[in-house]
Amino acid sequence: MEIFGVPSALLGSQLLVGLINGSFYAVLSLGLAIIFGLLNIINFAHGAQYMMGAFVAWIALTKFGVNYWVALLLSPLIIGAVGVVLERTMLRKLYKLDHLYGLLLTFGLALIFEGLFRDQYGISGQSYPVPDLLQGGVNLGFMFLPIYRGWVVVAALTVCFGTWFIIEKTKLGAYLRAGTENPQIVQALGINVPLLITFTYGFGVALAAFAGVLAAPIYQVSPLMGSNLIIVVFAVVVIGGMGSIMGSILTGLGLGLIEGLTRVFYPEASAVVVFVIMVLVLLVRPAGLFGKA
Amino acid sequence: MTSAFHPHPEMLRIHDLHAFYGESHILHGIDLQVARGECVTLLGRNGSGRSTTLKSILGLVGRRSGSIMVNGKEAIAEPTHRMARYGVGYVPEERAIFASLSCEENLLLPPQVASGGMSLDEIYRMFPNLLERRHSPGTKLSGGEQQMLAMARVLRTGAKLLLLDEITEGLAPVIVKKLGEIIVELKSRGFTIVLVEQNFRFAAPLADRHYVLEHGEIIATISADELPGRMDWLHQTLGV
Amino acid sequence: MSEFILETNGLTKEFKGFVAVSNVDLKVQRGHIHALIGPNGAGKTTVFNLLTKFLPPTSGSILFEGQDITREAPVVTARRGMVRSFQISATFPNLTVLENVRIGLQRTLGTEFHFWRSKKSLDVLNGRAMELLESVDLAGFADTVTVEMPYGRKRALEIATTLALDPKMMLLDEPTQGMGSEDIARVVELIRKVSANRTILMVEHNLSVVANLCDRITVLTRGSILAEGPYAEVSKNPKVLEAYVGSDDINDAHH
Amino acid sequence: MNNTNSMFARAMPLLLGALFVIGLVAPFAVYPTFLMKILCFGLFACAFNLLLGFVGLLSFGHAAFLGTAGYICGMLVRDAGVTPEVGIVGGTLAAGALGWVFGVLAIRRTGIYFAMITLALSQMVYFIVLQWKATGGEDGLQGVPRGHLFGVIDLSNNLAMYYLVFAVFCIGFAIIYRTIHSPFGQILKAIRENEPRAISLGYDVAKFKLLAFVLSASLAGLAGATKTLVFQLASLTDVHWHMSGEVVLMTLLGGLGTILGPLVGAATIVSLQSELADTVGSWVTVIMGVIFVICVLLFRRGIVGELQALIQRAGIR
Amino acid sequence: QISGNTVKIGVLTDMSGTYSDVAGPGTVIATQMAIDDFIAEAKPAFKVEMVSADHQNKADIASNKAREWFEREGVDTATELVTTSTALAVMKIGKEMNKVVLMNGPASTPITNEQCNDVSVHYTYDTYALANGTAKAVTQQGGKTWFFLTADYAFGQALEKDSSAVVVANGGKVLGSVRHPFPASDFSSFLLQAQASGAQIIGLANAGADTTNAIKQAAEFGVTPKQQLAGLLMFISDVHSLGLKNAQTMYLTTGFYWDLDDETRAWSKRFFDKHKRMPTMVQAGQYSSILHYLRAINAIGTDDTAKVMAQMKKTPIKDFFAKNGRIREDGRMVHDMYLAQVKTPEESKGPWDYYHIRATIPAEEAFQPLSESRCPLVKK
Ligand SMILES: Nc1ncnc2c1ncn2[C@@H]1O[C@H](COP(=O)(O)OP(=O)(O)OP(=O)(O)O)[C@@H](O)[C@H]1O
Ligand SMILES: Nc1ncnc2c1ncn2[C@@H]1O[C@H](COP(=O)(O)OP(=O)(O)OP(=O)(O)O)[C@@H](O)[C@H]1O
Ligand SMILES: [Mg+2]
Ligand SMILES: [Mg+2]
Repeated sequence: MEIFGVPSALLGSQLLVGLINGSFYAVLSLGLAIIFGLLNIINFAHGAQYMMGAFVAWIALTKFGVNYWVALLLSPLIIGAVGVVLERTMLRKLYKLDHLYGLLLTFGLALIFEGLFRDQYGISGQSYPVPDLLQGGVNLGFMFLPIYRGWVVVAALTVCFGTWFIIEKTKLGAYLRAGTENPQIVQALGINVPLLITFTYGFGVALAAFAGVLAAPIYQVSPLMGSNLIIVVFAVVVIGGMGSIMGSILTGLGLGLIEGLTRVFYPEASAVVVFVIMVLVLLVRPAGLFGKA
Repeated sequence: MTSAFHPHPEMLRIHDLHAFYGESHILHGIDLQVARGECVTLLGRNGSGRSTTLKSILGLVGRRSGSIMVNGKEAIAEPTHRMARYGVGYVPEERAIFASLSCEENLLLPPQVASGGMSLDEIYRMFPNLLERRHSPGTKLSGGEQQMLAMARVLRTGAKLLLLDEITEGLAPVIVKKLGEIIVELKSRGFTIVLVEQNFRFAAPLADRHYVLEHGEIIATISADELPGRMDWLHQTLGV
Repeated sequence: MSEFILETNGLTKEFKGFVAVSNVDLKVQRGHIHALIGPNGAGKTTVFNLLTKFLPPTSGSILFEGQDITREAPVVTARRGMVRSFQISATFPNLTVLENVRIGLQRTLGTEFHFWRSKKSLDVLNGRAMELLESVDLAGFADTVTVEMPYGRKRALEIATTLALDPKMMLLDEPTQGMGSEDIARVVELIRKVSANRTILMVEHNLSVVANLCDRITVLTRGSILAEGPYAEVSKNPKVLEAYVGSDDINDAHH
Repeated sequence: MNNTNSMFARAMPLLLGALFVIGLVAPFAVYPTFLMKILCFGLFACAFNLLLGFVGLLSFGHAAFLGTAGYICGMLVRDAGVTPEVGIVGGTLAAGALGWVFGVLAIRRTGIYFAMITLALSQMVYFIVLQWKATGGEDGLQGVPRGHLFGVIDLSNNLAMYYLVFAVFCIGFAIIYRTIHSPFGQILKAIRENEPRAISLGYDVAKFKLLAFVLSASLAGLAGATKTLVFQLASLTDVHWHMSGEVVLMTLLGGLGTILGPLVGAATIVSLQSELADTVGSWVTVIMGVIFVICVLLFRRGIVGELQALIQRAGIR
Repeated sequence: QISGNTVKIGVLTDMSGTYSDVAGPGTVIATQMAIDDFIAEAKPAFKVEMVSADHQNKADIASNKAREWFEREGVDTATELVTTSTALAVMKIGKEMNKVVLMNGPASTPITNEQCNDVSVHYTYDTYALANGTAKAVTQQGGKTWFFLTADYAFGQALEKDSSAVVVANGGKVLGSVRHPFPASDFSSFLLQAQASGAQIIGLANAGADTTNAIKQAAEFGVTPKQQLAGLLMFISDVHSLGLKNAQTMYLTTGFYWDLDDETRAWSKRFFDKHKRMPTMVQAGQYSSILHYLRAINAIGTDDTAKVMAQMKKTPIKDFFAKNGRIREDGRMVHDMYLAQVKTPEESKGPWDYYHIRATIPAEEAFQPLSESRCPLVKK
C-alpha cells in the first residue's frame, strides 16, 4: 500500500521515529518551560546542560565503570546540582532586572561550558554504548525498532507526565505557579520561595541532563550536540506558547511527528519545517498554540 | 516566657525601624506597639510610608534595620517566608491575586501557619461573591472580588497578626460595611490588626489607636478616646 | 446632532457561560458627567472595556456620535475622541512633564514617523503644552522628570496628557482610587474643570465624589441596569440602597 | 543630575567631532583592514543598539540581516557586475525587506519571546543560505571584487576602501543619531516607558516598533554589505546565530543604550578576537563566555556607561 | 635573497571548532616537527620560524589574519587552512600579495579548478580523491547498488554527484538518495529510507559529526551489517571517536595511514609522543608539505614566490607520506591514496589499529585528471 507514493510501512516507521525525536523535544522544552515559568529566564544554557548530562554519563562509564542505569539517575543529579550552584551564585542576582539579562547570562554560560568541554574532549565526540539490557531490536513488521529507542519514548513520556502531574495537580505545583507570578506575596504567605526557585532551576536543568543521558547511546556524545538542538527547542517552545506544561509536552511530540513526515515527503525542508510552522502559528496565534496572550 | 498557654501580651513592637529602597531612605525610625487583640491604624498622606511600614515588617523592602518583635521574639533578621511562621498575615495594597490559579486555588494555596485558619465554608459564608466565582481564574475577577479574595486568603492561614493595606479600596459601600463587621469579629476572636486606610470613616470606629505618619516618621499617636478632640488637627494634617 | 453622545443597545458580554454584562442600554448625554456605579463584580469595568474595544461584545451595539463603532479597533476609537484613563497611573516616568504632554499633542503634527527630522521640530507644541499644564496647575513642574512627582500630581498630569488629544469624551475608571482626601479634592476640581465642553463617563465607588460631580448616575448590578437618574433620585431608590450601600442611609457610603 | 546630563549633551558634538578627525587620520596609524572591520561591526552594533537600547527589543537574529545583505551585495557585485555602491544599496534594501518580514512576525510579542522568535527566524535564513546553490554553501561567496566606486574610484586600494567604509559608517551613525533625537524617537521612548498608555493616546505601537525594526535591520544590512566588499567574501558565519550573540556582546560590553557604546564594544571584541586567535587558541569561546557573564553580573552599564556614571559622580561632587 | 634571512611559516587552522581533531593543534605540532627536522637535516643559513592562529572557521578572520601576517609580520606562507571557505579566502590574499599558500585541511575541488591560482598548493587530499577512490574501489569489488545519504549543501551535493558518476562508470547502479539537513543529529528517518531502498552500499556524502552519527545509528537500526557503509569523507579521528564496534567493515579512502610501513610507523610514533593521538592524513600531509617547501627554498636559496613555486612543482616528493608525489600546474599535489576497510573489534590488535588497507590507488588515478580540469592555468 502506498500513500502519496510512499509505502505505508515506511510511513509508519517514520511516524515512530518522529515520536522518538518528539520525546526529546518534549523533555527539553518541558525543562525550558518550567525554568521560564518560575524564573522568567530563557535558559540558553539548556543545550549545554543537555550535553553535559550526556558527558557525565560517558565519563562515569569510561572512568569509573558506572553503568547506564546508575548514570540515568546520577547525571541529572550532578548536573542539577551544578544548576543549583549557578542559580545561587549568579542567576539569583538578576531576578530584579530585565529578563533579557538572564538570557544573556545563560548564553555566556553556554559558551563557557561548550568551550571547556571542547578543550577537554575535542570535537569529534565519544561513543556511548547501548546498555546490555536494551541491545538489539524487535521487528515490528513495518520496521526494525531498536529496543533502546522504544525505551527512550517510554522514559521520556513517563518523566514528562510525571512532571505535569506534579505541577498541575499538587500543592507544590500550585506554589510554583503562584511563585511564578508574584514571588514576594507567596513568600509573605510563608513559603520559602528562594529555595523553591533554586530547586526549580535545578530540576529543569536535571531534565536537560536526563535527556542528555537518554541521547548518549544514540548520538555521538560531543561538546556541540546541544547547541543546534536548543534552537529548534526554542522554536518548539514559541510554537507551544509558554502557557502550559501540557502544551510544551504536546507541542514537542507533535513537532517531532511533523518533522518525521517532512523527512519522507520533502527531506530538504526538514531542517526548516519547525521554523516554518512557527511562522504560520505566529501569524494565526501570536501567543502560540497553548499560550495566553 | 511566652508559650501557647501564656502568649506574650504584646503582639508587635517596632523600635527604630528604618527602611530603604535602593539608595532612598524611606522610613526614619518608626516606633510602635500593638497589644494582642488590638486594632491600630496607620494614617498619613500618599507616600508617607504607611505601606512601607507594613512591607518592612515582612522584609519586602530593599533593606531594613531596627527591631521588630513579634510575639516577644526578635524577627528583624528573618527572611520573609519565616515571618508568616510567626503568625503574620499580609494583605498587600495591590491585592496580588494569582492569575494562574482559580479563585478557590488561591484560597487553598497558603499553608496553615497556625491553628485557627478558617475553613472554605466559613470563607464563602463571609464572601458569597467568591462562592459564585470560585472556579474563575484569579485575575478574571473584578477589582472588588480580588480585594475580597486577598482578605479571605489571609484568613485561611491562621495568622493572628494581620497587616491590612487599604482593604476597602475599590469596594462597594455594601461590602465595606461588611468588612467593618468582619474586623470587629476578628478582634473579638483575639486577632491583632494593623490597618492602613484612606477611608477614615471606615477606620475610625474600628481602631483603638491611630498612628499618624509623615515622611517616614510617626508624628502623632492618637488613642480612640482622644480622637474627637483631635479631629480638627487631623483635618489639617491629612485633609480628612 | 443627537443629545446622546454615546449610546449602547442591548450590550452583552459573556465569559464562558457567565454573563458579565447583560443587555445594557446606556445613554450618555453630551456634556454630562455621568457615573457608573454598582456593587463589585457588577460589570462596570467590563462595560468600559467594551466601550473602548479592549473586549469585543458578545452582542449589542455601540454608537458614538451616531456612528456605529461596535467593531472598530481601539486605536480608531481613541482617534474619534473617546479616550480612557487607566486605573493605575499612566505617565511616561522618565520623560519630563512637558514631554509627557507633548506626546499627547504630537500626533496633530503628523510627523510621528519622521525619523529624519530633528526633535527641535516639536518645540512648536510647547506653547499648547504649557497651556494644558497650566489648566491642571502643573506649569511649575514642566521640567521635572515625571517619576519625581507626587502621586496626585501624576494623576493631574495624566489628565493633562489625555486633554491634549482634545477628546470629546473621557472615560475614567475609579479616578480617585488610592488617593488621600486632599488629592481627591484636587482631582474632583480637576474633573469639574475639564468637563467643560466634553462628556465624562466615570466609574467611582466614592459616593461623595459622585454626589459632588455627577449629573446623572447609572447603577449596574449583576450586569444589568438597576436604576438610572440624577443623584438625588437614585440615592433614595431602595433597591439601590440595598444592593449597593447595604444600609438605608446613603451618607454611610461617603468616605 | 540634569546638569550632568546636559553637560553630556553639550560635550557630545565635541566628542563626535574629535572622533571624526581620529577616524580620518587613523588608517595612517593602524592597519586599515582592521579598522574597516571595526567600523563594520561598530555600525552593526549601533544598528542593533537602536533596537535594544532605545526600543527595548532584544533581537537575537540580527545576523540574518548582516549576512543577507552581505550575500546580496556580493552576488550583485560579483555575478551581476554592478558597481559597489549599487551593491551596498541593494544589500541594504534586501536586509530592510527581510527586517520587515521578521518584524511583522515578531513585533507582536515582546521580551524573551521576541528574542526567541527572531532567533528562530534567523536560523531559517541560515538554512536557506546554506542550501541555496548561489551562496556557495559552506565555501561561502568568494572572490567578490571591490570594483570601482561609481565606476571611477578603484577600491582595491585599501585606503580608498577605508574612506568609503568610513563614510558609510558616518552616514549610518548619523541616521541612528538623528532617529534617536527625532519626533519618531520621542514616540519610541514613550512606548518603551509605558506601552498601554501610548496606545491609549492613539499611537499604533506596532507600526512604530516595526519601523524601528526595519531601520535597524537596514542599517545592520548596510554594515553587512560593506563588510562583504571589505573582505571580498560573504560566509556562513555572518548568518550564524553566534554572530547574533556576538553583536549582543559588543553592545552590552560597550554600553547598552549609549550612543558610542556599541562602537567601543565592537572595537574591543574585534581586537580581542584577533589577539586571542594567536595566543589562546581554543579558549576564545570560553573567554567570550566569561566576558558575557562578567558584563551581565558586574558591569551592566558597559564601558561607556560606566565612564558616564563615573563622570556624573565626579560632576555631582 | 631570503627576506629578513628568516622563513616564517604561518599555520592558520581551526584550533577548537568542528575540524580541530582532523587538523587543528596537531597540524601545529606537525609543522614544528617539520621545521626541526629540516634544520637538523639541512643546517640552513637562514632562520625558520612558525606562527599560528585560530581562524575559527571564519573566512573573514582567516583573510584578515593572512593579510596581516603577510603585510606586517613577514610571514612567507600561510598553511593548513582547513575548511574550504577559509582556504579560498586566503588563496585570494596570497595571490594578491604574492605569497605561497599550502593547503592540507580543505576538501573542495574548486581550489584546484575554477578558483586555482599559481601561488597555491592543495596537498593532502580532496573530495574527488576520496569519493572517487571509495566509489570506484567499492563498486569494482562488487558493491554494485548504491544509495546516498547526502548533506544538503553544496559540498555534500558535489560529493554525491562525483561519486554517482564513478559508480555508474564502473558498472554500478544508484538506487536513490536522500538529502538531510546540515548539520543533523538524528539520521534514523534517512537510514530507514536507505534501508528500504535495498541498496548494497550506503554512501555517506557528508562529513564530521554527521557521518559519525549516521554510522552509529546505522548499526543501531540494523542497517549494517546487512548493508555496507561507504564514507566519502572520513578521517581516522572519526573512526577513533566512533569506536570499531560502530564503524566496523565500512570502506573509506585515505591519503595516509600510520601503520603502512616502517617509515610511517616511525614518524607517527614521534607524532604520537607529542600529541597523544595518531596523526590524521591532514596532519601527516602538513608535515610533508612544510618539509617540501623548506627544502625547495634551501635548494634555490631564495624565498621568491614564483621561484619557490617552480622549484616545488619541479621536485618530485618522496617521503613517508607521499611515495611518488608531485605538484601539478593546477596546484594539485598528486600521490598514492589507499582504500581502507575498518577492522572489526576482534581483528584489531590494539589502540589505533583500525584499518585493513584493501588497495592502493595510484597517484595518477586517484585525483581528478588534468584533462577534466577547469583551472585556467592548465593549458590544453
Ligand atoms: N519600590 C519602591 N522603590 C522606591 N521607592 C518606593 C518604592 N515603593 C515606595 N517608594 C517610595 O516610598 C515612599 C513611601 O511609600 P508608601 O508606599 O509606603 O506610601 P503610602 O503611605 O503607603 O502611600 P500610598 O497611599 O501611596 O500607598 C514614597 O515616597 C514612595 O515613592
Ligand atoms: N475576562 C473575564 N473572564 C471571566 N469572567 C470575567 C472576566 N472579566 C470579568 N469577569 C467577571 O465579570 C464580572 C464583572 O466584572 P467587572 O470587572 O466588570 O466588575 P466591576 O463592576 O468593575 O467590579 P469592581 O467594582 O469590583 O471593579 C465579575 O464577576 C468578573 O469575575
Ligand atoms: Mg500605600
Ligand atoms: Mg472594576
